[in-house]
Amino acid sequence: MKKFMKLSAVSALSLVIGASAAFAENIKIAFIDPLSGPFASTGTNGLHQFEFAVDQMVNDKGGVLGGTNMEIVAFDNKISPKESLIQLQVAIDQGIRYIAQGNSSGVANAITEAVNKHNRRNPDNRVLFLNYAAVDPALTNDKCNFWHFRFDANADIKMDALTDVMVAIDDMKKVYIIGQDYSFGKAVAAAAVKNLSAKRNDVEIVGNELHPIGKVKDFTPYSRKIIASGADAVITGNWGTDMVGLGKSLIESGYDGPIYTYYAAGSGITAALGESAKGRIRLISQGDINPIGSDEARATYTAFKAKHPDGNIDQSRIFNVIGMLAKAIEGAGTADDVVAVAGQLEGMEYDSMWGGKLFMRPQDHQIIQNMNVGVHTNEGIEFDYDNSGFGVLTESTVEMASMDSPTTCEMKRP
Amino acid sequence: MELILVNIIDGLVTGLLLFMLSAGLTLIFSMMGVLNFAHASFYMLGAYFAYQISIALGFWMGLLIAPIIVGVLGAGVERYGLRRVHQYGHVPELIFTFGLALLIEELVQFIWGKNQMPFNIPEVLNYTAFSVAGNSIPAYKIFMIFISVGIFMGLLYVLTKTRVGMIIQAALSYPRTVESLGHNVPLIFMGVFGVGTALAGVAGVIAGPVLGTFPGMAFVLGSIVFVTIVIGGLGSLWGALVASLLIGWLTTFAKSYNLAMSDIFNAIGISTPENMDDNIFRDLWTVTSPQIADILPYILMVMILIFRPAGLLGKRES
Amino acid sequence: MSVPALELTGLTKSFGHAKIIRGIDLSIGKAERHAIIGPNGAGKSTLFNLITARFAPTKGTVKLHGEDVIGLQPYQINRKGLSRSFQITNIFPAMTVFENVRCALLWSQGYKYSFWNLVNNSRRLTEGADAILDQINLLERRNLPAGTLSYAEQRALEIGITIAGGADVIMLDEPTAGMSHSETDYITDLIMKVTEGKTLIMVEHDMGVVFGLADRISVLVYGEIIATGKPADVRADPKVQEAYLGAALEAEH
Amino acid sequence: MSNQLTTDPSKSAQRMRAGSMTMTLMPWILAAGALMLMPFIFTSSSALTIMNQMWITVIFALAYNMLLGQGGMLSFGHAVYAGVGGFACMHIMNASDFFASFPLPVLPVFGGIFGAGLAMIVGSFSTRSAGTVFAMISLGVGELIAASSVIIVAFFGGEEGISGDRTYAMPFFGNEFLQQINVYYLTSFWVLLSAALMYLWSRTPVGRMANAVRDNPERAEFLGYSARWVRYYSFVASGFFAGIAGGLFAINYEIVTEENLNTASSGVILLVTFLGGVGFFFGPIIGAIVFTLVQTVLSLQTELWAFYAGSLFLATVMFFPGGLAGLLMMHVPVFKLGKAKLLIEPYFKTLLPAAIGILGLCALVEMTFHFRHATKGDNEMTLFWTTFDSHTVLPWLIALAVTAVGLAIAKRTAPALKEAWSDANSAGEVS
Repeated sequence: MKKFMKLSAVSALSLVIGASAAFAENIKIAFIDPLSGPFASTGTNGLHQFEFAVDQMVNDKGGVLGGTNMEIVAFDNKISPKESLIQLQVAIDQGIRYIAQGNSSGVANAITEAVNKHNRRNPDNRVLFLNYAAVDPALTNDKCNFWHFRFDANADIKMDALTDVMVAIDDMKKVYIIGQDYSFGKAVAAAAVKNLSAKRNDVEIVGNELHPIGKVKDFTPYSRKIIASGADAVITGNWGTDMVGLGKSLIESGYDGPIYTYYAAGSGITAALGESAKGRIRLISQGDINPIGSDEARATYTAFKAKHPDGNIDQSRIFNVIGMLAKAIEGAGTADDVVAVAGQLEGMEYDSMWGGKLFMRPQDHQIIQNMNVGVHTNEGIEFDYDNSGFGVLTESTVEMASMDSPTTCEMKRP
Repeated sequence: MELILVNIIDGLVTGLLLFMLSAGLTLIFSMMGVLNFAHASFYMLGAYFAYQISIALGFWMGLLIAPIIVGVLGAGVERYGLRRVHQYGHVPELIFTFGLALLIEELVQFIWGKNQMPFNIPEVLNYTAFSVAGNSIPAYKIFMIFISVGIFMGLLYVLTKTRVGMIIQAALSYPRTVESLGHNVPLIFMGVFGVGTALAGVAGVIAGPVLGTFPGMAFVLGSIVFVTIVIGGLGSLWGALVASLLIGWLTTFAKSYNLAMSDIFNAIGISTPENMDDNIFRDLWTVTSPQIADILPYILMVMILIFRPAGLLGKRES
Repeated sequence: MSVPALELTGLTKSFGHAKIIRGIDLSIGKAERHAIIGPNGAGKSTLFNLITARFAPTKGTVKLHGEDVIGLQPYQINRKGLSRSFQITNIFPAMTVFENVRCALLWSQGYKYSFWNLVNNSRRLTEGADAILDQINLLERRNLPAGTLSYAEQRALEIGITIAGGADVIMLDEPTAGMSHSETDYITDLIMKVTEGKTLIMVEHDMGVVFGLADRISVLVYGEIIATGKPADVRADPKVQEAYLGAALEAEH
Repeated sequence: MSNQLTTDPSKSAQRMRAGSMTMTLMPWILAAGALMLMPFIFTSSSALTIMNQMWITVIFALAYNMLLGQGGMLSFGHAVYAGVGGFACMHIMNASDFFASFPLPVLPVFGGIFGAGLAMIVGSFSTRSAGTVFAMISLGVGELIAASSVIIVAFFGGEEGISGDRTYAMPFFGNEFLQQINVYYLTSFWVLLSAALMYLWSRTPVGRMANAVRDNPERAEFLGYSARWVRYYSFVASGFFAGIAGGLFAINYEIVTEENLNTASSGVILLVTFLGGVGFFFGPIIGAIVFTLVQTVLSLQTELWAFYAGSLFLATVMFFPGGLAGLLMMHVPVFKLGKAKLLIEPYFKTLLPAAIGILGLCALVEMTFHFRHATKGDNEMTLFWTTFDSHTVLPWLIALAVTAVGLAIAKRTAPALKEAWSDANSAGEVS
């Protein structure tokens, strides 16, 4: 029996580790995100976007470095930091030099620390961490390192842009801030307070509270409190079922103001909110979907929908990640020397097909781009989410948001 | 003042919903001695089945048919699963239901995917029944209250006034005797399990549209149902009712009012420290009641188990 | 006279309104073999349970070697030298026969809750347990799970566990219940052998066993002791004859 | 009395003991050898990472089984003790002056101390009774501590947890534990030591009495032992070893988060332990190895890994309540009787087709999943090293046929297996 166990272990392990050795010539990007469990739909949709972006933007155009293809290798981290680190190790063992991850800042924290340590302890096979969605400001401030690049606006930038739009509304006098009780929710709340008080001192923050993440069954009591406070606007960083629950219950309980939020599109949320939230929910995002940013983007989205009828391009920045990485590899002339590639990425300016210019700030590896505030509606929507007829229509744009925002990052370069 | 009234209504809805789950669970427990960990999974199945049926036949057919399917499934689980594991003892039984809960969640994801389903309130009930100081009370909530109270009355009637109820009550305490009187006790067990899970199914159908129909809905509610019946006293139907309402109101009020820990400390004469950043208890100072609202039932349960292990209205110590 | 091994004064127990034990005074001397008899439902097992702190008495005192033991936990009473068996066989069925006895030896040999001793390494434990097994004739069954023994063997094991700790007051609750004649004789001899020099208190229905073993007998009827004395005296007592036979007849109806 | 002490049976018992001494040492020597050699078979650092994860789970599962298997206490919140041990170790790692004063391999001891410390507090009220009350208190306390982990940021670091660097400890014979292989040997040392200590614990008076209290708490009380204190000591010891597992986790991953103490982790360890088998000391070891492989290796092959794991678990509870270890140990009497040969052919005839049938079933499940959830136009799927189009009839027919034939043959031959099984067992009892 022991022998058998050993044998099966050998075959199982060699399966994992040997699987990709055959296609050594591709430039591989490890996609480490949840593919099973409660957040699997977000992860799977992200994976589809990555795979599509690689084919569409690189491989179908003849690859990089004169014919080398890119390839996405998926790893299921079950949104657990522990599993992420195991899968990171597996990815590094397979010779993968580029790690993409986005869901959960907690996981991103674990990965960026692990990558930093790995690169210091193993200078021969260093890797880069391409963060496409984890928005904890600390990742490009106190916890920044040379190997981490963020392609999404961080929570502070988003709030800066969001409040720019909000303060333009004159009759908004009372604002209620509510969020999930963890680092991201707290960062959103802190940024909201800071920005609002700096930009409009006549706005009163009538509530600022946190609720347990993923544990609230019924948001009605919170809604009652918000209504009782007489708030004209609600700001929340909630995502997933917490977003749907809060949004639905606010509207059902009789709240009639706008809800400003970060993540209320795609992954079933748009469909679940549906008609009831029409014109009520406004969210901050980047990339022009409605109206679409360019003909190329339109063609891309149409082709994506043809391939993934149930999918959404709700993270258009994924295409930017691939585009910028390809450009950096071409510029460096190599995909193996990640220091050179990172050097190319630093300070890179890039024209996105989703509209606008992108700039990778060298001092903290934070991308700077146009931010849009859009509304949840079914009018004027070319590309809807969840096939629900509803989508997000851009109402206003903040150009190159937070271009000169300060950072506490002290970048150490190798 | 008006807010109190609104909160009482909201808490009542939450509590009664909880009761529909805990009633079935406590019935199953008192009969078979099994804490059914998969109970909330049947609640989830109720919501999903109802959603699927409502697409074709509308909400009301869903409300009628889904609980029946859930009940039949539950009876099947008892017949082909639990009864088999029963011979090994209580711990394997408990672990069996634990595994079942995991498997049902995986199955639901397999069939319906991982996203939240657009399962919505029927049009007929999609209006505001009345408003209290700007807070609307949706008609659907009133409907939920009526359904749950109706079910409680029905259950009480069946258990205390009908022959079947008598046999069930007798089988609870003296299974051997009832068996020797010619009643088919295994059949009764199966029936009770089926009815208990069907009740959870009803709860799922009516809660699905308001609390969301998603694969995590069983997990969110799962352990709180246990907490309820433990607080109420294992095996006590009235205890389950009292505990459900208690938890409903406790969590609702805790969320509705921002009571901060620093207020409490200040009230009992401890002053807030000057420099919060260096204080190791800084997080304790900033805790507010909404933050801990959903763990209050657990605190209550641990307290009850320490000081009154039989629960509020329970008679026996398991 | 020296301090009695066990002394009960005014012991009373009620369950709700039902008075099961109605004030019992009893004194049992050292090295005495004392039997408690009485019709079904007289409260014999309840009395046992009161003495061993399975139930708390409503009123009255229990003194073990002159020391009040009311309010102590069963394990504390056991440590003071009182050990009991049960009416329904109460052993560790999943463990081997040897382990059953060894567990019973642990406390008395001073191992307490130690986790720095290994039970297998102690010669005293192994030899002590084997000696007990030898006494109760179960040495051949040493390594079998106790649950697989025959009924009589399990009863014997139960007695073995009860005496293993070296307690000087032994309480046996119907040790021969449900046994055939030959088995009863075997157990009676065994009890005789292992309680040599110890105080024995037993509840028993089999009059043959009672009159063969006991130095003194108490008759318990409806929660009261109606007679105590030497076997011959008790047998001759008209009150006993009337009450005991009357109650027995009633029970048969 | 004294002459009885020298009777033959006890002498033979002594001889048996001497013989069993080498018998009991053998598995440990083998295990130590295996642990030493593993890195030479699996050289990649991801394999080392997976093995580290396995050994950590082994310690944790063994600690859990001190409660469930040996003490009869069902806990739904045991991850808390491992987690707190891990957090404590991480704080020590970050207290750089103190951390630099001792070598890294000592660190898990602190995890153990903190795990045991928490268990002392919780155990003081939770071990009064076993059964449902204990289970529910463990659930409540588990939920409480998991929930406060996101509230009390100073200790638990919120949702992103806290991280540290293991290399700042005092060098251990010049070793700074930079590489995975160093950590592997550290973990291996601890798994061997902890397993040995836990094994020895089960042989101590309090360990033996834990079994007694599990089976019959009342009888144990009348033997002079307080059931409550016996449970308490087991609980604290279990907390200690769980804390060691947590400390090793901290060393391995250099980060501990809320997931180290949430209820999901507590559920997983219950699953692991029961899957392996609670009735035998080595059961949890098998469970930990199998589950870790399923979780980290199978999950790379299929998104449905949790579905398979759940099915496996449920099948175990229903058909083999002794777990995988029980399944193995069922064969010991057969081997002792020398009748294992009788079983080879029926096993071959039944289990092989059954396995093929089950694999066929898995194929059907995978194909259904692919058919429903794969992207449009992407009809190709690869299963068992074969690539085919899931939207054509043929593969479905093949899979269906394989499943049906496999299971049918297994069903046909099952009675023969049953017969052979009873032959192999019962014949021995007669002789």
